[in-house]
Amino acid sequence: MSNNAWLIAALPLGAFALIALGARRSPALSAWLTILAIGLGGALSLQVLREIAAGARIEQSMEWLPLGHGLGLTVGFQVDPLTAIMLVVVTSVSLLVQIYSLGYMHGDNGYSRYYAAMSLFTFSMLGLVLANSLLTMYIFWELVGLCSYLLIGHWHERPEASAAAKKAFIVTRLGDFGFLLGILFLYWHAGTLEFRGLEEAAAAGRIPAAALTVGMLLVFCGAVGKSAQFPLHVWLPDAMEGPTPVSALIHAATMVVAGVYLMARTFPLLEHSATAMMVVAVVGGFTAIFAASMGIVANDIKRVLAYSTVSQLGYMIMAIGLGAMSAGMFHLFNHAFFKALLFLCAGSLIHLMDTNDLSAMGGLRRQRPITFIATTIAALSLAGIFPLSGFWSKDEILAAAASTNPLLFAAALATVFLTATYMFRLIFLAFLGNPRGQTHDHPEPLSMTIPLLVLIVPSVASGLLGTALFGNPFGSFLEGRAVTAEVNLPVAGISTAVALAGILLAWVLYGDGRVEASARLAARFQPVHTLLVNRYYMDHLYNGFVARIVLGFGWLSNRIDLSLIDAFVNGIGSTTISAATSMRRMQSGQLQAYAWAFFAGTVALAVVAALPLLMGTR
Amino acid sequence: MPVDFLVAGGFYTFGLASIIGAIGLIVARNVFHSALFLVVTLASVAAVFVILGADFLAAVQVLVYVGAVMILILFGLMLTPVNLEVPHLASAGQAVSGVLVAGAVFIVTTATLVSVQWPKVVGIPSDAPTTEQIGESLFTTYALPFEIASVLLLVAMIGALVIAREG
Amino acid sequence: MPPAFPPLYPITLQHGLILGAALFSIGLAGALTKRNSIVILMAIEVMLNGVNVTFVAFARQLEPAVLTGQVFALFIITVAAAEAAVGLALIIAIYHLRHSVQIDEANELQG
Amino acid sequence: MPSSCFLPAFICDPFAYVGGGLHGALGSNLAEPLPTLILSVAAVAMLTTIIAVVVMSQVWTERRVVAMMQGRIGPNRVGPSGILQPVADAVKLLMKEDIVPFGADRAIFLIAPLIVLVPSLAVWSLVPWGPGLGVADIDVGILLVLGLGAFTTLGILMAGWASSNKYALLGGMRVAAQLISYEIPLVLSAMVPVLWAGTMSLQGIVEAQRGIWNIAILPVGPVAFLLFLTAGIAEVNRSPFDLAEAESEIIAGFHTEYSGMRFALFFLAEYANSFAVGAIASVLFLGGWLGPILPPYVWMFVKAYGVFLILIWVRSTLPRLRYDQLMQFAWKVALPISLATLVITAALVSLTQGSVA
Repeated sequence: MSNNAWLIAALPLGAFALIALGARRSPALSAWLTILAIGLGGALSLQVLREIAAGARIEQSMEWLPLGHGLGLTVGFQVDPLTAIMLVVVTSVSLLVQIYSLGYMHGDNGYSRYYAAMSLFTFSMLGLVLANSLLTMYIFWELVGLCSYLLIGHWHERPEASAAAKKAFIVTRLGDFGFLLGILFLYWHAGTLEFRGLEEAAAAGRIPAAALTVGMLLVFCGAVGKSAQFPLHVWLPDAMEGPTPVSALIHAATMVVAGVYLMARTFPLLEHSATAMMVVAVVGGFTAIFAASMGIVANDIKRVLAYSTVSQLGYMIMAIGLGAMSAGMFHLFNHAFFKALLFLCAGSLIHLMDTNDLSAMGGLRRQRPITFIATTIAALSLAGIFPLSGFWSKDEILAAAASTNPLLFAAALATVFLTATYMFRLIFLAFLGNPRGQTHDHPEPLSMTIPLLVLIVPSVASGLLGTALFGNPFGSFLEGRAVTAEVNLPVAGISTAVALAGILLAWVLYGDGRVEASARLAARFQPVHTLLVNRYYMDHLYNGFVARIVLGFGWLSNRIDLSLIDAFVNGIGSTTISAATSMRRMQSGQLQAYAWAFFAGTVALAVVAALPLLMGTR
Repeated sequence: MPVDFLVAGGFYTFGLASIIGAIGLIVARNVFHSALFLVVTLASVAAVFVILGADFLAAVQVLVYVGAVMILILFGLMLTPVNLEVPHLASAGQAVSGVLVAGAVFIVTTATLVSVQWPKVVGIPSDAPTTEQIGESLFTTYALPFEIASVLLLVAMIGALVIAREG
Repeated sequence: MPPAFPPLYPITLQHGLILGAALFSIGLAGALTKRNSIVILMAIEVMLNGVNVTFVAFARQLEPAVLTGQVFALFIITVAAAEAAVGLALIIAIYHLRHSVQIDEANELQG
Repeated sequence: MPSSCFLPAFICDPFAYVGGGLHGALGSNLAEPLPTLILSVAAVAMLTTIIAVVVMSQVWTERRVVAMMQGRIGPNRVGPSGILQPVADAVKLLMKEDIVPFGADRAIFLIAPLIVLVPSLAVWSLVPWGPGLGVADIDVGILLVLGLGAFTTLGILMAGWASSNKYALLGGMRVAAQLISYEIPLVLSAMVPVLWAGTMSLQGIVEAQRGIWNIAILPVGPVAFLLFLTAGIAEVNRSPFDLAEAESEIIAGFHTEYSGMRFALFFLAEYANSFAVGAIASVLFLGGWLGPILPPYVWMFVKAYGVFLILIWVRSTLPRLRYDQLMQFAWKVALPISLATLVITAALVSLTQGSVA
């Protein structure tokens, strides 16, 4: 099966093609095609996982663009433990989200379009995961970006949605530009783009250290954009304009982790550059705390989760930067499940209330008990409470930070505190107290409830895969060798305590759904609150300052273009015209005259060429 | 030897016929007659092809030139009936200079052909059927030109349609 | 090597080449001197045929095993057919415009 | 000598019998190319005679059969059952005055019938009458057959133009457009057996049908046969595609001005062509001279004549098409179908024979 792992990606593409070719006329058919394709893909992924666990490794590539001199571009796919894990994560979360969407998107005008885009997205994401070279990956990387654009802008009739879609696309493109430069840079130095070749080149020291650092930092730019790291994180909160299942799948569990995956994939290269590692770790750590702080004040339930996502992605990036790649991937693995669950829960509430506003919710535990329980479990997991899944991976990351960089450790701990606080603020405001808004009195469709129930399982238990208790199967699998995880008891204790303190603070402030607490706090900490609500004025910065620079630069280029380049081009044109005016007398329009001149010239040339020969013979 | 003699006889007969056809094409005052002289040339050239061992090409020559191109030309003649007979030659100066240049081309070319030492024949010219060989080289060595030629035909067909309809 | 015509018999490469040259030149003379565009088109066909004869002669005498010359002659026939189609379409279009097919009357690019 | 023929050699293959004897007799006295040359001339002369006889029988058959289908008797005065009627007609035509209309392009007017007739006779010389039996078996046979058909068009155009008669001119132009249009499906459908056999030689195509006749190759065989037959009828200007000589519209089309012997030549060519279509169709699709017990040339004749009977049947059954219908059918029906047939055949060949060699 591993030999044909590309099938996993091809299935959703097939679904997409079928929908685009005609199945779109029937929404139900579109949906079921998508679900079928992904379900099959999921089953195949599990099979691949088994084979990989048994020791199989696959890499196939074919020549795409031979450039001579032994250079050339290839496309292909590879399956190794990292890929296998990602395949399972992507297909399983996708499957649940698609099933969830059956109910959530029911009756939407763009139902088929939604499923078509979802299929295309799944294909792109799986392709990205299967890619065996930076180039192949980059192709799917951009496809993923495109799908994200399509899905964020799904309700394109809403101006905010289309603006958010554009923003996501453009901001990530900024990072992608760096990524592309990095690809070219690495190709320049290594002569190949296949991961294996790059790793060998780096290991053999064929890439100069400085070049490796620059190249990896440029590649990291791509990850910064796609995984919404500071300073390109601004698009992700806005991306919540898309349908909630999209947020759950793309902006929590899959696409945004592409950046993390990229860094994990190129980790063997990254390892060789301490500087790049440092930059990656600092950016990740800073993003973690930076985003968490904004989560505290957000009132839009999905934005809270979005900030949380950014913050957790920061965690993962930081882990990779600290050299704990498998811990980062482990966190990615766990996070995918509980964050998807959180988003689906949020979707369930939004479906019920028709609003994202936390202050309009309240007391929903009675109407949606399952959602309440699921949210609480996922939040506890996210906060890192023993023994839920988040605890294990977060603990590994914290332990790595504690042993290498105290400053980052402090930041991470603060993030743990903030995470616990804003998550439980969300829960208290949404579920406790008395209802504050109108609810639709319709029962939740089964297709929405079941994915929640299913996702609770990995949210609780997926962490066990990485515990020392069971011999850390996850880490061993990923590294391809037996790796023992040690529970760093002091760190675990401290982080649990900090998380509990965060929950306590949330209870003190917002327990029983005291929404008015927000206003009181806002008044009390006016400057900080303003700063946070305005997201550190990052968007203003981009709109005002950066945009002005860009526009100024554009103005300058325009002037240069007009006065220098155009003048030159026009000069050539006018010279040609004046030359032509003097020559046009020869152009009588008589075709035969031209032919005559042509042949007369040919004969003359032949005679001239033959003259020496004739002279010589006579 | 007698077979060789037959080949020579055929070559001179049909070569001469083709040249007579070509001259007739130019000299004829009537465009329709010109066209018929062209048929003589084309058919004779096909016969020359057979003598030179290119039987497939000869069949194609007949099929395409006589079957398609000539019919097309005659059709064109019938659709543009004005001035079918009257002015056939350009101004005297142009005619004379044109013939002079053509003659010069012939003399220069022939002089070259005669004086060049051509390489010895590689292998014996065979009269074996050529169809299969041509087909094979068309689809292997010359696959790209073949495809380009097919595209060219398509473009020409569409172009001819468009021009004829809009004109 | 002094220029010398090949003997009349037996037929060699040069016979074919000279026949090709003769056809080409006669066609050229026609193309340069006639006024009727259809006749010019036909003269050009004669030129192409001259080239084809040359190719076939080469194919037989120089590379009997490969037949490159015949393949090229085939391509020339293709091109000639395409040319005839487009050329006649143009002539008919011009005729519709001017009621004449005299080539020296069609000397403006803008109808 | 085919194994299926159990009769004495001079019946099974009289031509080879006689020809071989003659060749042996001549060869003892003359240098090599001459016996072959003399025999070839003899064969052509014999073929011409055969054609004349066959055409006469065709004319008689057609008139009788059409009459039968229309509930008439048909010619029944000259000879038993009117069997000598064609002879009488021929004599009548030959004795008529050979008129060249005033204002006609004399030379072309006189040549045109020959340009029509000669290629149709040449087609006959390519037809294989048995294994190794035929005036000429050349490597690109089918291509040459189709190419020779083009001369017919040319001759008709010449006739139409040279008559300086507007009906003749119209008829000629109609023929030209019709033949150009139908030549494409004709060639394409003829390529189906060529692809199947992997050769363009008519003998080779017949040999390739030893196992199964091409018409029986499903699903393309019957379709290609019908297409070939249809296009063939159009190529020989027979009803329902006889617009070139539609009496009700343009009198007699291109041969309006022809009379006497020259008219007879057109007439002869038309029937010779009809029979040639039958013969070529038999070669391409009906297994040519293949058949049990009877000698090959008999089988060939029977099959070709059978196809000709189909032409008669079609003629007396179907009304004449309108010109736009004719063109529409050629370009919008026959052409796409023949292309599809060709593609499917190529696929079949590559599937069943390994590769499209």
